Amino acid sequence: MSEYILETKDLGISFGGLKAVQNANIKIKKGQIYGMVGPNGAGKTTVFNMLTGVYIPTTGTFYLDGEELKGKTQEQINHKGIARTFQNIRLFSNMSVIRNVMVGLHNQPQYKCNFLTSMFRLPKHFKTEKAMQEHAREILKVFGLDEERNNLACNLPYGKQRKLEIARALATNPKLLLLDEPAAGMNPQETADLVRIVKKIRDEFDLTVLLIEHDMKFVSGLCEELTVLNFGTVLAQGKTEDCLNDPEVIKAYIGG
Amino acid sequence: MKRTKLLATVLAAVMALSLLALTACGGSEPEPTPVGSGSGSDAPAGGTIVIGASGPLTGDASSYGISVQKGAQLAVDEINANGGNCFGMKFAFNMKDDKATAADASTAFGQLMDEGMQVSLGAVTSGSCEAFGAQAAEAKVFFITPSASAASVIETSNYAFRVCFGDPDQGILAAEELTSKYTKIGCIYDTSDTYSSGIYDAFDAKMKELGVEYTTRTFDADNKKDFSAQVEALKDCEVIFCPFYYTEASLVARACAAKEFDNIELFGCDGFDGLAPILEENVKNPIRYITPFDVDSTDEFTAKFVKNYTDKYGVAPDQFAADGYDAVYILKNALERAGVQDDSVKASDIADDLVAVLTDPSFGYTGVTGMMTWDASGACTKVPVIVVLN
Amino acid sequence: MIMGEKKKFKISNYLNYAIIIAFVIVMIIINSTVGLGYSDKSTLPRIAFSCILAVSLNLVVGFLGELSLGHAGFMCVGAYLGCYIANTIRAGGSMPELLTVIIAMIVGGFVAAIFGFIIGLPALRLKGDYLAIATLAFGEIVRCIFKNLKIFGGAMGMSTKLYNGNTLYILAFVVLLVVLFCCQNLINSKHGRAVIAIRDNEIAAKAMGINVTFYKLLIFIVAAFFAGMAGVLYGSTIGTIRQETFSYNYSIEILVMVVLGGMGSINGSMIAAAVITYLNIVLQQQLSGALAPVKNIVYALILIVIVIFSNAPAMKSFREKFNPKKLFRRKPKTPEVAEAIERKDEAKWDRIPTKIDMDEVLSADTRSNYADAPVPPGADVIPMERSKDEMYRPIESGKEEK
Amino acid sequence: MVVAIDGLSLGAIYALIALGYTMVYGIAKMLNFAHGDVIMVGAYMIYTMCTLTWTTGGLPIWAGALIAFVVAVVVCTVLGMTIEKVAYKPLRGASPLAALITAIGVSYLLQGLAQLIWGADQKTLAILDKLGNLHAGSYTIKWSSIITLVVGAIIMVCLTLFVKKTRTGRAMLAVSEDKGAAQMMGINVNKIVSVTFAIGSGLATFAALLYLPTTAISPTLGSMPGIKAFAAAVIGGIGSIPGAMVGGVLLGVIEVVCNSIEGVASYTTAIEFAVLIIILLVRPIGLLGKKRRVKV
Repeated sequence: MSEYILETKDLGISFGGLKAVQNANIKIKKGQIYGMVGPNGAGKTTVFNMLTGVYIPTTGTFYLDGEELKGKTQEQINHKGIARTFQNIRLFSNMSVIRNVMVGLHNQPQYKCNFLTSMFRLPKHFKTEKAMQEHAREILKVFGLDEERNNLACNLPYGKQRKLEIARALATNPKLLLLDEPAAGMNPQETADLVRIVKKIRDEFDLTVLLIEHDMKFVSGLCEELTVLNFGTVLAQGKTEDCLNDPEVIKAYIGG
Repeated sequence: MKRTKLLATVLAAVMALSLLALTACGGSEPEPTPVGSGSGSDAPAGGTIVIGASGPLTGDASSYGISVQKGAQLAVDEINANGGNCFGMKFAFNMKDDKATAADASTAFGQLMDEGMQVSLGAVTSGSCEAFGAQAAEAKVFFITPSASAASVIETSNYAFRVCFGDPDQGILAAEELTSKYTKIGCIYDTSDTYSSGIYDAFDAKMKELGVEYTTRTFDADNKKDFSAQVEALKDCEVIFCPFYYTEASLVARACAAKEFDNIELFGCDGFDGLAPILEENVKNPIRYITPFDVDSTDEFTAKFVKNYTDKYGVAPDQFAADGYDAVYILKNALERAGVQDDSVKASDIADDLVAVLTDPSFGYTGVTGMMTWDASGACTKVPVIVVLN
Repeated sequence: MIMGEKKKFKISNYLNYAIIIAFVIVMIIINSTVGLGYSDKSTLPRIAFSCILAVSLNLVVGFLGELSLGHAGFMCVGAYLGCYIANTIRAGGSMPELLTVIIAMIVGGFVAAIFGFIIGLPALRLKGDYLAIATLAFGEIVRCIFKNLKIFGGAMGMSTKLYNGNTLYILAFVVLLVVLFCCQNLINSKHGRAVIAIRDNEIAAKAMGINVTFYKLLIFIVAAFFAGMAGVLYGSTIGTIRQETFSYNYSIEILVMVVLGGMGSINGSMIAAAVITYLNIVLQQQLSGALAPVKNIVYALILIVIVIFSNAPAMKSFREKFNPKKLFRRKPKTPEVAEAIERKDEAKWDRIPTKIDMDEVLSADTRSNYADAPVPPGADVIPMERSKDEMYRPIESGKEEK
Repeated sequence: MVVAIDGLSLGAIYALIALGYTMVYGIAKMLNFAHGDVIMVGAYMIYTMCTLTWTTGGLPIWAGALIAFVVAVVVCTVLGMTIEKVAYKPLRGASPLAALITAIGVSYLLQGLAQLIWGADQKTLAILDKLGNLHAGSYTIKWSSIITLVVGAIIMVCLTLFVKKTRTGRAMLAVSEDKGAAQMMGINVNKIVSVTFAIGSGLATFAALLYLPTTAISPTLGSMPGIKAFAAAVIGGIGSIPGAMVGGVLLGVIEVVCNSIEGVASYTTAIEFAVLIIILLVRPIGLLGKKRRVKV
């Protein structure tokens, strides 16, 4: 077992001739809340997409808990223990809140249930469904969404949709949770609440969190370490305060 | 466009035999021509017999169904205008649209039964009629289809009869006719069509039996666009056998004209009937076809039918109309002979009697499509005419 | 189902079984007392197999969110193979007719399911209208092949034995119940959730570890299986099987039922299937003889008016006025519940999944596309990701706002 | 050689129909299943006007045909725009499937009306095939095939130029790219959609004219070529104008070649559609289709 839960080695991808990300080396320790910041178009989401198998890196590779995951499909990577949320919310909007979370629970080994079992309503089906519901409600309670469980996901207010996305990702029982701008569009109160929740789930679920965020208050309040990307390359890396005070970073952000 | 009739003499001879067609009405009264015979003078019963039928009145094959409907309606109107049959019973004709699909024909049968169908003309197209016949067999309903020619139609039950030629008969006939005249024979047929394949299969078997070699090309009604490829391949033949309907036939003729293969004879079956009006002027190929019905016939009875039909509908009748017309008269004669006088009689009660009448060797009928007799299989025996176009 | 709603959902889940069973019992009583008319005896099985077809197609179109225009192709395969087996059994021995038909249905279903697997494979790669034309093509290919196979009668089609008219409709409705049971259970299980998740957001479903390949194939296979069974029922109702019946027009007719019934609504599919089938039969009955050409026009007008009424954005307020759910709903207990129900209804009316458009291309495809995508002009100036952001943000945000 | 010409001319017809499909798809994002039936109406209009002008009007053949064609183009264009206004416009913003169903409804409606007006019996009309044949060496080629090919090519060139060079054409491109953005840029989307339907229907009339030498006119004339052309549009990449041309020609050549090989002819439809599926499996967006990407 390596000390790092996630380790990327010279990770890079190019679209045609355009190098969207190059030589990204990120090491995240177990249990850390790790931030990734950078201006628009710096390649942050692209890194996420590589880590979750949406894109296959053209150079370099990455390891989860010492196991190389490059080239695996999205489903496989999820099964290995990386879950994510999306920058633009991608909920199953025609499903109720609880069912969204239950989709996340779908692949948990304890809820294995053959489709014929479900089709013919064998006892195991009812047992599984009940257990899944209870599990899902537990997760929802963490996010304070239990009351809303029977509402359609699309009818939730924006902040709650963001939370639900995290809850759903959490339901897949990941080792590493990737959050893509989780605080975007939230008001200060909701943001503060989110900080609390992220810390809580990290502790309760034995997680490591990697997040992308523009809100520097949010980042500095939550992340222990940072990677700063600009134009697809790593600009700075290390302790949050060090990074944020790095003149290169300030230049990239403020310009000039 | 000059028309000659080859077998007219044969037909004339057959006409003479039609005296055989006796009816139950006052057994002494022979019936040389059916029209106007039922004066209704000795008609105490009255009432109405419902004739049911199913056929394509919309969709691709609708021209066939509509022709049958018009022909049969004309016959019914004539009979009713003359006071009904010899028992004074009138007829009502009820035809449902089945879009030439088996499912709708099957439903049509149920609807017709509910609406009091007592005898039936079956369905117009073979596939529909097979489904119709399957239901009719269950319900024991007698029918005589004007135009469903596939062998399987009359195999559905003992109560199934037909007016037209069977597909295999035409195939065999064509094989005999062509081999007697030509050595280089070609054939085009539609693999997707019951009628075409049915004739071709019999034709092919007969040709093999006769030991004659010939060339075949196929097409598929779904892309019946252009026959230039088929015609090109058969350009060395003296004759092309075309067992399909006149629409495709006109396209084959066009393809021949376009390629200037003007000497190839096109030999068709009864489906060619109706070809003449839509044939382009630049088609020079000799065309012959087997048919029981010739719209230009000088025969008095046929001419009268053609005139009445044209007066009523504004178009000349085709073979389907003639078959429908004959089928109604056959039903009328058969009902008279079976002595049906009760208009509330159920279809299943008279079916056996009607079968007995039709299979009686002494029962025959001479209509616009010639002199017909039936055997127990339900097939019709009649003498074909070969019509020559161009 | 969800605990709080457990009771309510259970009732509505079993209500449709109850209605069908009650309907069949009424029909049996009528038949044994006054007797059903001939047309009823052929209409009822037709309604039953139309319902089966619509429900099974709804699995693909409504729940999986893939447009399929080849459903009649599966039915064709099932009808030919199943009835061929039935004919063989009948020729061979003295098996009871009921058993013969059941075996035929299972065989027909299985063979159709194999074809479902085959057409499910392109469904993994194709999307939207591309998949629609591929399924349509599949249906036409099947038809073309059967047309040329002599053992199935070629162009002349194949005859099979009619099932006894007095019990056929019972058999047909029992099969419908079985199909309904299977489909409803499948949809209301974790597997159904996975399928709906794929429809709602395939990318998110993948990220949640849902095996998209498996579920797409599963749905195609199950739907094809039921369509194959319906094919055998068709054979037993009509007695003759001909390839031209199963043209794309028939597939479209089934699709019309699904769309009118509301995609993703099993009960809606059944109601629409029954109504459309019955409407066609009534039109056939009423507009006979010389009136027949009017039939198509009437049917077409009814279709257009219903679709515009039930889908046009401009008709929304009009629709709400006549929403049967509102008219017949009991007063909800608390305002919050009422609001929740309101929201749900609205969602059902308006949110017909719009995955079936070309805006989204399968992300499996994206994987390869990105690798070999040509460099856009000026790409060296604008960072790739930003340009994509700008391209897609309006669309995405537009979707969210709806 | 003869097969090639026949195939290309059939392909040109398919391409013309496919253009109508593809343009409407590009702009309105819907499958216009009634497109085939517009061809049918076009064919009937040409038939009616020709018989009217030739027999009643006593005009020379070429003049009658010209008048007939112009009238047919006008009627079809108006018909196409009317269909769009009545059946599709109310559904803009609703599910694309709803529009698909009304398209099917319109298709049934047109077929039903055609049967009521013109009857069910099939009709034939010779205009282009009156021109006879071209004798080139040992080959006999129909003038109608050559004209079809030439006219098809000219129309395609014109259409491409129209879309690329004119204001309306560029507006069409913009609408097909992003309706909302185009509207914000001041493009009258309703007008553009209307124009697209008009052009598609006008092209359908050309297709009807060119189709006449090899077919009989019946109420269901349009359905099979309609479906084939839809397939052609998809092969080429639906929404792409050059794609529709390539797809149409490809399908036409396959059809004619298959038809001319004995033993294969009866499988023609299966082969055409199998080619379609194979092409789509290799290129899921058609030969010249545009890739659309999803932002994750």
